Amino acid sequence: MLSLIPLFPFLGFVVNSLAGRRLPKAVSGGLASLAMLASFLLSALLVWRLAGMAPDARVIEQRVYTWIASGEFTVDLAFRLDTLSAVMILVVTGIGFLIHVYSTAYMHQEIDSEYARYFSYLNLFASFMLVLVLGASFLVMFVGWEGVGLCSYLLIGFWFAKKSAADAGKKAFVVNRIGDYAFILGMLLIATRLGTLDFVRVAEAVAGMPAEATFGTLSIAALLLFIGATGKSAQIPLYVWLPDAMEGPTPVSALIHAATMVTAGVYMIGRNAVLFSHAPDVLTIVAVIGTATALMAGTIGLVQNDIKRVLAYSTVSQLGYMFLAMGVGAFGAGIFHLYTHAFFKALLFLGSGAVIHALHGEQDIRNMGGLKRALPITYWTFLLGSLAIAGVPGLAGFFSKDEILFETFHEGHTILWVVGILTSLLTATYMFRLVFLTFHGDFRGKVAPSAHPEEEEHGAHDRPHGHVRGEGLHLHDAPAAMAFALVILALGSVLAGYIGVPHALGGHNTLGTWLAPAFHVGGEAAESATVGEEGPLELTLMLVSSAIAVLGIGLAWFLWRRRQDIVDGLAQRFAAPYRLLLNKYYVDEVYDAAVVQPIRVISQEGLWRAFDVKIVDGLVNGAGSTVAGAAWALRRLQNGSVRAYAGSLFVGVVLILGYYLWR
Amino acid sequence: MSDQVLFYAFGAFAVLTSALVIGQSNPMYSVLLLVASFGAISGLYVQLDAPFMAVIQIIVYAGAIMVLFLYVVMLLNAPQEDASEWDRAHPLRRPGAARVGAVLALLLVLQLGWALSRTLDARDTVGAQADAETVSSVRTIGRVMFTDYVFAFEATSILILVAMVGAILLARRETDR
Amino acid sequence: MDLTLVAQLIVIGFVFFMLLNSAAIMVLVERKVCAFMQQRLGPVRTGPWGAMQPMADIVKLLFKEELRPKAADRILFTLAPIISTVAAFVAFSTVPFGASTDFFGLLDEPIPLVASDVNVAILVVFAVASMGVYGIVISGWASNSKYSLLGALRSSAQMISYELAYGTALAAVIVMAGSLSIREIVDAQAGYWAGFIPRWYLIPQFFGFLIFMTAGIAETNRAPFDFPEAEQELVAGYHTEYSSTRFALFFLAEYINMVTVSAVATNLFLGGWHGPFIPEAYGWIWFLIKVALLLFVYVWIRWTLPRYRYDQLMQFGWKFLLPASVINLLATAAGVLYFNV
Amino acid sequence: MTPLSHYLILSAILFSIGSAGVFMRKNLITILLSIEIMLNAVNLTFIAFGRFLGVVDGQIIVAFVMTVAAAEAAVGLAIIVALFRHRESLNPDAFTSLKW
Repeated sequence: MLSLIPLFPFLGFVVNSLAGRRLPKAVSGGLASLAMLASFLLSALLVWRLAGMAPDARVIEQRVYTWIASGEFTVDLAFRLDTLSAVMILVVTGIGFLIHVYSTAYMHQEIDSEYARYFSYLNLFASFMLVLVLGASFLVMFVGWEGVGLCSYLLIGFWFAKKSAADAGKKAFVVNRIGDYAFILGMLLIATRLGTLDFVRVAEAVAGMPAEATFGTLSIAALLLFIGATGKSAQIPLYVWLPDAMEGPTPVSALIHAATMVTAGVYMIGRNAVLFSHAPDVLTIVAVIGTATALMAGTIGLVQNDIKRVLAYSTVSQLGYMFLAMGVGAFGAGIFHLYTHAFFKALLFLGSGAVIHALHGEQDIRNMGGLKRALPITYWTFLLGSLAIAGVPGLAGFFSKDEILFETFHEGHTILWVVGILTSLLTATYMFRLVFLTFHGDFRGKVAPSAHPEEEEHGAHDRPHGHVRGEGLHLHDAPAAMAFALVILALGSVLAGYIGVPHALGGHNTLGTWLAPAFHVGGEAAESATVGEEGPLELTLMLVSSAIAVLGIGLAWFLWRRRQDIVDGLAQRFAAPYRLLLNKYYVDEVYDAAVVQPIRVISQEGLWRAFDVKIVDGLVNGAGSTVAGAAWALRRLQNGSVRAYAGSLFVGVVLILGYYLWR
Repeated sequence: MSDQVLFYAFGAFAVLTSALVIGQSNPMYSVLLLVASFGAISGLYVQLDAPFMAVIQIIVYAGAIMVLFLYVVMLLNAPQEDASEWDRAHPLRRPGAARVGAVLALLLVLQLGWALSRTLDARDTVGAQADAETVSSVRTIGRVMFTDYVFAFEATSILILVAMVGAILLARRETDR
Repeated sequence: MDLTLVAQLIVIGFVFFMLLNSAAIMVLVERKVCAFMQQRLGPVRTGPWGAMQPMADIVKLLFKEELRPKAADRILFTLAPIISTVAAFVAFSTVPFGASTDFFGLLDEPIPLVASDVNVAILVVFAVASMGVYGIVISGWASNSKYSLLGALRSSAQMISYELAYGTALAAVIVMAGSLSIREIVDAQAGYWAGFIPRWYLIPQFFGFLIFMTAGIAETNRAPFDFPEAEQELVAGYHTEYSSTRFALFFLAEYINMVTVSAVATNLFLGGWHGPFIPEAYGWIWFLIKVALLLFVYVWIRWTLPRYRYDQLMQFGWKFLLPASVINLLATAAGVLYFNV
Repeated sequence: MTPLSHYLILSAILFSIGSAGVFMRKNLITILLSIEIMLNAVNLTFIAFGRFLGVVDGQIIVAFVMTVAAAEAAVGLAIIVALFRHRESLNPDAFTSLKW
């Protein structure tokens, strides 16, 4: 039953990849979407069943078969659904389904075979992601972990004809490999030290030990796992791949690089909450790195001009928030934010996708503006998403972000809290910079008329209906399928927060209590309940951050609607920092100089020129020439004269016979 | 005693013809002489109370295999051996390999004879231990061949099939392809 | 015992004499029959009803000049006809033509009416007949002429091809009789089914008989399989270059082979010397009648059927006759196993 | 009766003649013939021993040897014909290279 959830998308993948090129778009796309819908309904059913159980025993397990059995160390191919993974599968399948639907329209201009290929990848990704989430042991999780990495590579490089896309795909894959390497090490360390890879048994084993005051085995294992997480979830130092990943189709960015895959790291930490909470030093590291990432990405996002890149950096910074939550031990809050973020970030990406779609591939916000009237649906949904991410009270982002900040403050990390607040200010600002530059003001792009040839060259398709005349510009708002996804997600980003209303606001953090048992071993009390006492403090903090959000929005309005000149002035006065931000702190260049070039030199000069050419080839050729020489010698005997052979044979006979006669 | 005489007659004839087969250069004559020597050998088979094998020897060897040889000789129009040779001369007067070969052959004969003289008592005759009926009955031969030797029989049949296909493939002209 | 030896010699002499004359008689019969079939009279001048014609032919042949091509291989050219004739005679040597006889009580124990009584007689016939090929091949090669060579190649190929069907047809009978001795095979056909049907293998082995006769005709290079002497193409085939006595020998060999095939067929399929109305001792009369009948069939076929084309002949031999004979053999074996006759 | 050893010596002589022929002759066909001689010599020993021991196995093996000889002759002669088509010669020394 449980294994069916990943199986549905996988079947979709099989069909689409084998027969896809022969199927019409409606069939292949519809098939993929149906597969997602099926596994979403199934997940919902199972979660419902889960909710029916006793709060402490909310677990559904399925052992498919024993995968590895060596001595007493065994790994089963097993799936486990508990409160944590329940949230995840709902997010993955639900949002995944919406994005599939959205894609059916968005990718419509691809030829059939490409279309099918796209959906087969998308399904494969979903199936791997579900394996990752449902896996009952590190190894099974790792299968999904690698699988989603592969799919992200395939989908970033979906338009592999475009060099930048192909490169971005490779970059993502390689960077991910680095993280995965650390992840494998951590996994092996756990396997050797604790003799098992099953999450529950690991947790039990760890729970038995005291928290490590000093940096010990558990800490090392946790740290390695966290490095893996930074790779997958784009944290310092391995975040560089995510912005480039925007080369992929926008729905992919929405699904993989905003909603689901990149959150895998967060999920993994939450999954091993017990382990991490037994390594306080690592937790601190996690918190610090998360905060730093959040701040840095926020600053970069402030100046980027590519609509998708802005969103990408915002994703990075939001992920930073999640890690901060994890770091301060507020696992519930982290997952909560993951959950809400999935909604509004997916919404934002899809909205940007709608914009790009409408502008036939234009991504530079400097060439946009005033699209409000042209694309009403897109505009309003996008606006809602922005409000939600900015943390305006009443929307999804507000609750989760505030819970994180409160937990941070409550745990006593005041500096982190300040930085967090600062980041949220940044967030509000750059998000609304984006909104204003894109949707308000006048259209700054070269007037893209309805001249068909140009549309063709943009590879756009031109539907007669759904066209809105705006600024003499010939645009069309999101077609039905896209609009559907947008609206649903907009609703989500408004309402999603309300399952986690904190006690301070008279709610009783349903999600928190729901999740609590996943972060502790059996008996321990769910301590998220104890937050209640701090009511007044929490309220004040909320007011602060709300104010900050509004302030940020206002700032953005002031700067980019009223006084554009100030911005330019700042850009000129602080030219150096501006360029620094614009070039993303030159991190890519630094990495290139520090890592890529040395490796290239070593492989080229050392491994290739020296080792391969000299030693390996030397061995091979040596063997060859030896044989040749021997053959040259032996060939003297093979003179090809039959009678010579017969003669030698005959001599042999006579000699042997003579020998046996003589003795 | 008569069978002794017959043995020596047949034996001498066989040796003579065989010697002539390799002793002269015209393949046509070689083939026919070989047929003659086969005849003599089948006579020896009769002497050994194996009439069946004697007849089979004639049918298979003389009647089929040798005709095949004759065929090829006729087909290739039996070229005499290359002119640059001394075939008219006596084998032993040839230089090189041929002479060595003759010597080796002689050596082999001596060795075999010696081996025989060491291993066998010359006095016990072929018929000493068993009477003719045990070996001359075709029925027995058939029974044993198709029971004890059935596997060998089947294997041989397959060998024949393979040989047939191979021969056809080899002798076919390239232009047929 | 001297008497036995003498009687044995007499029998051998008789066989030899009969075979010699068979050729002469067959020449006359052939010409007469062919003439009647073609609404002619045939030979009439020589003697009453042309009866002396064979004599005339023989004399003519003997007094002709011996020709030998210059390029011919002397030894083999001379050897070839001898081989053919000897093979022909020897082939008959193990064919019995009558029940044992004691020469009207002259002998104390009867001797078989056969030149030499062997227990694998039928195989001997087969083997020696296959030796006949050499005569043809050698003659073709030795006379160093294209016509001869081609004729020789053709006829030998033909004989080899048809030997298979021939032998397989024999094997079927051997399986039924369970013996390789012609005498035993014949005796196995003595008596009657249901009191009046003679127990000849002709009836159970009818297809065997047809195959045997067809192959036999081909073996003896008779029409419609007479390729060696396909006049239109090869003048006279392998004996184009032969004249006079040597030619006569080939001629003789051909007719003797016919007689041999007919005799073997009689023994294997027509119950040999067994027959009604005639006492066992004079069974050889029945034998002669049956052989004569088969010989007439030979002539009849020759003057009735046109000659095959060569490739047709080979196709027929390999693709029809051989498979048919194999099937016949298998069926016979199955029947024998089933009824364990 | 003839002593067994006589038969064996006879076959030894025949065998040696055949083996000598294999490389005294310069004609592929004759070489094949010599091989046939050797086979027959072996056959003779088989049958002689079979008679001596009073078993038919010797004759049966001879039958198999004949079959193999037939196959060998067929293939060998086919090869010879093919070779002769390439080089108008039957001299084994003319075929010292594997392909041309």
